[in-house]
Amino acid sequence: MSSRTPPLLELDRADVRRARTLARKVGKPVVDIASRHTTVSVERATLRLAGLSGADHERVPWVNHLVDAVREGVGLEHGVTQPVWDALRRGAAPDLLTLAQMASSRSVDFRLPEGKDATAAAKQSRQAVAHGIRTIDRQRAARERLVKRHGDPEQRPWIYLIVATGDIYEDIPQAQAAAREGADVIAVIRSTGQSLLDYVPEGATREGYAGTYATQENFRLMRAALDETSKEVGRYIRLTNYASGLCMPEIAALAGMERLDMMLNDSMYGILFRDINPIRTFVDQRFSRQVHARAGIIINTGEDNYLTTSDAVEAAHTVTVSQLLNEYFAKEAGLEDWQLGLGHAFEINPDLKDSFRMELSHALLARTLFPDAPLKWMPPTKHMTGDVFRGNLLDGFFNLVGALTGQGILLVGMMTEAVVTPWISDRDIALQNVRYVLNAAGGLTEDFHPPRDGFIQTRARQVLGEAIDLLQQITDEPGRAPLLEAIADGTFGEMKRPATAGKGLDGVVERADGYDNPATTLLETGATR
Amino acid sequence: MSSRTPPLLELDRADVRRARTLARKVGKPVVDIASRHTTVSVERATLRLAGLSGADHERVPWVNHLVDAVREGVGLEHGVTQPVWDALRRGAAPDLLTLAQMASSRSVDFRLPEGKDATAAAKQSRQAVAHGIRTIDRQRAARERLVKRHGDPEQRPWIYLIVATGDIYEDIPQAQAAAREGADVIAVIRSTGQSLLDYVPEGATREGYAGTYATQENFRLMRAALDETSKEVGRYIRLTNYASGLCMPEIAALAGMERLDMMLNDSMYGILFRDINPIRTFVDQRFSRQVHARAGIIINTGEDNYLTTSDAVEAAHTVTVSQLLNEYFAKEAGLEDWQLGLGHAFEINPDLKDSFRMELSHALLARTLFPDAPLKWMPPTKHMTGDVFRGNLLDGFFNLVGALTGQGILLVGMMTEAVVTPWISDRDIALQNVRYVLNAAGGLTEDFHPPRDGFIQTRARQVLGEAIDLLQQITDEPGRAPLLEAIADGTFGEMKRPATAGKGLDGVVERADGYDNPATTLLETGATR
Amino acid sequence: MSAVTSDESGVTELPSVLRPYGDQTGDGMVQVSFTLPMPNGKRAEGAALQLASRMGIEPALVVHAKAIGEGFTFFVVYGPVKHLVEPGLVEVVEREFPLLSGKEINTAIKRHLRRKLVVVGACIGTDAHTVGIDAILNIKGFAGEKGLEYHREVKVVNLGAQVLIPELVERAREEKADAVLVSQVVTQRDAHISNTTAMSAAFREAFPAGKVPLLVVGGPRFEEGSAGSLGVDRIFGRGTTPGEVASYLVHALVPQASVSRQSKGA
Amino acid sequence: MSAVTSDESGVTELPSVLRPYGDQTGDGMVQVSFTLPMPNGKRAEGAALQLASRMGIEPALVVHAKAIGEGFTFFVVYGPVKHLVEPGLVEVVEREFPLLSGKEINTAIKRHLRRKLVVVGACIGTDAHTVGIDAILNIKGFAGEKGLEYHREVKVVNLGAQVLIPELVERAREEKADAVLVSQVVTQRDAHISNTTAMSAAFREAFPAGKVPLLVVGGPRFEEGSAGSLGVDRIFGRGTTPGEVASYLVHALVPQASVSRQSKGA
Ligand code: B12
Ligand code: B12
Ligand SMILES: Cc1ncc(COP(=O)(O)O)c(C=O)c1O
Ligand SMILES: Cc1ncc(COP(=O)(O)O)c(C=O)c1O
Repeated sequence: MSSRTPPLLELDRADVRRARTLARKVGKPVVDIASRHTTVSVERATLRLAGLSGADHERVPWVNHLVDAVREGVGLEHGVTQPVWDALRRGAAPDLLTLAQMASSRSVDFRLPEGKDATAAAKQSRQAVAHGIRTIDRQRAARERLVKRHGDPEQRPWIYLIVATGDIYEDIPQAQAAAREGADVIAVIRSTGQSLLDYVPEGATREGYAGTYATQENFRLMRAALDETSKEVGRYIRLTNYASGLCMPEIAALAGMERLDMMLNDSMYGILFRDINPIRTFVDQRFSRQVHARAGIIINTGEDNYLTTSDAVEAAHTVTVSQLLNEYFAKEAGLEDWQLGLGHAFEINPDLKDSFRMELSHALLARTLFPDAPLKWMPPTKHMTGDVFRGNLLDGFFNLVGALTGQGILLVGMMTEAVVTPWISDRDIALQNVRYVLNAAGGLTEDFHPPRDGFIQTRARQVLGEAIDLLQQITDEPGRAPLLEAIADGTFGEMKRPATAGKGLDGVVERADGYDNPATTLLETGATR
Repeated sequence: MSSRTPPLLELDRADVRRARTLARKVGKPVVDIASRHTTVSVERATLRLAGLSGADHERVPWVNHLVDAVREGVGLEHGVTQPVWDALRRGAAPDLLTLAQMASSRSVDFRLPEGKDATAAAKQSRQAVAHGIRTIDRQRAARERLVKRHGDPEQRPWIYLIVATGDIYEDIPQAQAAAREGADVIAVIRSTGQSLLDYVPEGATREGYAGTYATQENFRLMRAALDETSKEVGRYIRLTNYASGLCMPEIAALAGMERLDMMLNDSMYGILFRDINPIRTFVDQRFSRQVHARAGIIINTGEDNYLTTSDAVEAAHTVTVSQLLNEYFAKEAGLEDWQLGLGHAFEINPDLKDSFRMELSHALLARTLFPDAPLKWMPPTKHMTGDVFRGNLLDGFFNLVGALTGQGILLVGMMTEAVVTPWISDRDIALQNVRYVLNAAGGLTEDFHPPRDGFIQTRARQVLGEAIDLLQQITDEPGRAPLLEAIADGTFGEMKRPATAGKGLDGVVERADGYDNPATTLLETGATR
Repeated sequence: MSAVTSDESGVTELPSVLRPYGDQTGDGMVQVSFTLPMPNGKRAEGAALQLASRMGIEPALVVHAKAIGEGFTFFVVYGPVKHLVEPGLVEVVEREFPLLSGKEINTAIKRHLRRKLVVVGACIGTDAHTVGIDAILNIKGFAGEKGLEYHREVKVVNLGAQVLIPELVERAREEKADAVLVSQVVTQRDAHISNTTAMSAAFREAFPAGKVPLLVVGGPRFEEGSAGSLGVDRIFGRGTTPGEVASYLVHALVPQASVSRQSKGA
Repeated sequence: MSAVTSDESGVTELPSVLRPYGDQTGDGMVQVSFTLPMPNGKRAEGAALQLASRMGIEPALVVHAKAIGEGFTFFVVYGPVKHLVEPGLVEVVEREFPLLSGKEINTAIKRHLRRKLVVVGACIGTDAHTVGIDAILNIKGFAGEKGLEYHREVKVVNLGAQVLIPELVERAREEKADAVLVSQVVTQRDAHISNTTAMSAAFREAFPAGKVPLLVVGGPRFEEGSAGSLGVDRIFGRGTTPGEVASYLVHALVPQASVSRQSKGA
């Protein structure tokens, strides 16, 4: 972390407190709703933690078969584990995998155990799931060990680079090359559309579009390759992937077990940009964040995305509001400050007078509001054009803001943003750009002192004020969960998403009174068995 | 001029005074030497002011023929005008041009007039030369009128762009295009080697190497074209060319008569980088600067060049010393502060830690030492490579220093610096770069406050200290003009140039007691007749 | 379909052949960059020159060569290209319809179609880039022009992103769509091409010949002139404005109106 | 002269053909930019595509088109180039001499030449770029290596810049130069080529055959392999170090020494 957290903005502390209080007020009802529901993906994630993996010959994962069969048989209101371990206890199959295989042809009858049967099923399922949780714990310890051995990057911000060939075997050497050239964090961009698959693909994959499928095997291959490179370059190279989407809980579980280090996980991205049902999203999000909290994974939120559909000046305060909500939801799920890679982006029209200073002001606002979070600073995308020479220049000024405002994670911008997914040379040019700016100009923080009530302070206060007003407005919305109303109204990213529509709605199930999920219990209590 | 001259460095006023005193001490003996000599080019310039122009069929200018003939006949110790107007009075030829033509075949006998003849010749030559001086005065007034009509650029720094096709007819549309895209000053780079020609080429030219010949007609054509463009774009577009070289006095005279607005004119560039004899240079320089002073032309000095042969960190103080000397020589020749485009450059190795801040420090030092001079800020050249993407980035950070330190004139850097003389597209990309930086980040001056005794202040003080030490050392050199010794020792740009060698030495003539030059008289007294 | 012209009207003042321009007429100068999967060194530099020469750059200068990892080298090359450019041979797709004002559009539809013109829009496949199609359809519009929704006589059904092709065909049928507008922004591995051809095939299968709605695709990276091979009626590229699209729809679907203006336009 | 090899030693692991690499093996992707002397518009874009296609880029995408003034348009084009690169056909000019240490150089000259080796250096024509030749000749050197002056057994006469050819020939004769080293940095309108050929012609005219000093030119923009056509013995390019030059001189002028090491080197 940058040793110095610049107290440059002189925000009114009362305003900051007020903003947080409002965020809690807006977020709490949604957490309550999330706690009263489960989803097919939460249940599948639980089975994955219990050790069920693999897929049939059509690549449909066994967890999907089993959850679907249970749902058809007895419903998911009590969770998937009760009927499943009850069936195992009853000897319907010798093990979980066989049970799932039999269930895929609907040759198992499930029932909801009661009394002692229920207690026994609960106990055995908890044992099974605890196994997965301990794998996560072990991976977290392994990460801590490796970081100690190889070391953290020397500088802040950490340099975050994306790889997106669609083919894990092309991704690997590119990621390794990038790390050798200075990348601290590698993100493997996911194949477009994966987030809408209601299952997690299996195995090593070579056929993604504009990204590579997120699979357990791809996670494993890349993490192993980067472990080697970490040794070679003498610093621990972090690996990132995307949790967002219909399988958020499962991917979070896989990431924890395969030692990914950061995960894209936003409370609203799926809703707004993927038209995933809001309830589905909030339920999945809470579970996935509990997993990330346990795994010591840093989450990356997606506020940058809003600025691709809304204007970055007019909608600046929506970013702040979303950051406050992401913070609230994250802490509620057990994440700590150092795990909050809250997002924001350099997306103001560069032709605007003083656009660079406005970026500075917005970036400082985030820095000041969340002094202990490793903010993730996202590069220009919307105003990038096919003029790659200009593109590299803009990226340089983006990097300068990153350095001047003490950002934690710098997502490296590419000059070809408006043209193609990054080429190998684009990454190289981009890293050279970052190195120049951090090395030659990074120390400029010493000389950067926005004066009291100057342009930068004034703008930051204005944005914070607008954020407070918006939060206030949201709390004034009707209904039990005003945030859901606000999302339905198009408050964020100009997307209107009612809670009664969207993809994955049919995978949402209201919990019955006897609902049991040993994963949730282990995560919420911190227990290991 | 930037409304605000940042007092950011807190230099010790006594140090600054000391530096100036030393510069005067070093410069004065050289001025004395310059006042005791004339050169062939000073005499030719005088004839040009008196209206003699054109060349023979081999393109040898008539002024060269006439000066050479006089020199052969009676020597130049008394100046060229006495023998020439004496010959005219004696009816050797009906007019100056015919006289020169006759002199070229050595069919005129010159003598040194005495008594009344001498007085009459002096009077008539003064009348003739005063004509040229009044042309210069009229052009200066015309410039003032046009600036009033079309306006000055809206922003500081003024944007200075070079054109260098070698063909005046390709230069013109390129210059006009550049002005439309935002250039405030157009410099037509001169054909390589012209500065070593001991005559000024004639007419419109299409065959330069890496630049276009500086000729009176090329000056006229370009100025006329830019006058049109000034009208079109609603701001007065300034035109620059190069005085330096063996014909410095003549080119200065032509520039004054053709209304150029700025001229490259350095007290030592010709000596160091063109191996022109030091005495020749100082004599020519003094005369040319007197002309520039009269013409209201802004001079541009060449300190940037030193940093291409010396290291920009180690030799930073030599730039300061040269600026102080250029200032002294300029003021002695009658130039005012607003005419002193003192040079400095962004030439520190960009891979050096904190290189950008060191550039800021050096640029601020110049700004603080010369608060009323329109400093000329030169782009990176030495550390530019064939990586044009990186090149455009470096130029962006160069532009940022220009904006942050209130430079007066920004010479626009080109991404192809290490590859070719600029292409039309390079200029366009470069201007776009400048526009972005000035517009988006220019206001950052508000937030830029190097702290007391921080990196930037400390470095600036160090450089000033080293400059004072060097000036002190120079004054300690032996001989009547220690500066000449220092130049001979390789103090500047690591070039050793003894006063007894170098090109153009044979064109230097010690003045006799009766030496008369009406141009010098008119320039020094400010008289118009 | 679009009128392809090679008329010389626009080129009369242009020479019949010309070359790229660096800083002198006819110098032919170009800049090229690429990566070769070879370790940096003399052989790689030679290979870069070989490629440049095969591209017609001669003499080519490798002005920058930089190793990327161990097996790759990035090059920047400058030089004159020997090829000539013949502007006269360029087939310019001229706009084949007049640009109409909002009022003209409404009037034309009202008078000549006598019902609302129905447009169904979507991003298909897994493409979630809606900014482009929204720019065309939503009231908010683009580049200062209001989107299609703004026109009283146009009914817009915007299905949003990630619409499956069967779903799109079904909705088009339900809504009795006159035109189907589809956006495709992701182009990696030619996703836009396969999605578009699949889409047009589905429509041609689902509707009787002559009853297929007008098929329009748009996005920043379609090749001009490829509408035919994609099986659609028209392509709109980078920087399209809603007014252009509305005018085209009237031209293509409201024949009277377009005839009555044709003379003045284009 | 320099040994041209096309041995496969360096390429054994390389495939016999390969293509530029964007983000996938074999994708052939390149980036190109150039300006056409045409007003921006559809025709100019078509002309840009025409040129790209003549360069072998297909399909080419014009990703950026910007008017420069009225009569010019700047383009950025991306796309796959259809040409193949054949590394095996690249003629690599291998260093034809072993690299010697400073001590080896002095010893070789002392033992086998038995007098100082005399080198005359200059920038000729109007070229005033001395940094390059100084880097080779002056003690200060380049890239951490001392320049030729540093060697006890080498006598260096550095004439500086803007030396006229007759002057250079004269000095070479006076000094009984073993080698003449000339730098040329300015290349606009091929100034470096005409200056170099004029120089070599002058030497061949002034000296009897077999007595011409070794002629060496250097500068960042000479084409490799053009020494022959320029009439000089060797060219040194971008990034040359003084050690390379000294070793070459010993190799070319002190035959014994170079033979005694040859086996180990190159
Ligand atoms: C905004 C944006 C996003 C937003 C989209 C938000 C939204 N609701 O649309 C978010 C953040 C969600 C996003 C996500 C992704 N994106 Co995106 N994104 C962009 C970005 C920055 C701008 C696109 C844009 O909005 N342009 C502005 C609009 C107005 O222009 P337009 O789309 O060209 O539309 C105009 C014309 O083309 C035409 N038009 C377009 N469609 C139609 C349709 C019709 C019928 C008509 C008539 C006209 C028409 O009219 C419009 C107005 O003139 C570009 C980079 C860039 N600067 O271009 C990348 C870019 C398009 N994205 C890209 C990628 C890869 C993705 C991801 C797949 C990455 C990943 N793997 O996670 C994801 C997933 C999205 C998906 N599956 O589609 C790549 C595509 C690469 C390629 N060529 O294949 C780009 C180029 C970035 C890059 N270099 O990698 N992205
Ligand atoms: C420094 C410099 C200057 C300095 C020169 C100072 C000096 N005493 O040398 C000054 C400021 C005086 C100058 C002036 C001009 N310059 Co200049 N300058 C440069 C610059 C920035 C760096 C050149 C350099 O020093 N490189 C470092 C040295 C170490 O590299 P090198 O020369 O390549 O040498 C190495 C090898 O090539 C080789 N080598 C070179 N020579 C020899 C000789 C032998 C025998 C051997 C064995 C090896 C060898 O070994 C060296 C070490 O590795 C370049 C731009 C750039 N970044 O490249 C422009 C550049 C070379 N200049 C250029 C121009 C046009 C000029 C001017 C003509 C402009 C004008 N019209 O006023 C003037 C006039 C100079 C003239 N007539 O020659 C152009 C040339 C364009 C072209 N390709 O034709 C360039 C490329 C800038 C540009 N883009 O316009 N310049
Ligand atoms: C928070 C977050 N999640 C996910 C994604 C990508 O999601 P998808 O795989 O749905 O394209 C993004 C996009 O950059 C994001 O910001
Ligand atoms: C002060 C000065 N004069 C002249 C020149 C150019 O001189 P020449 O024409 O001798 O190359 C320069 C070079 O940039 C310069 O800085």
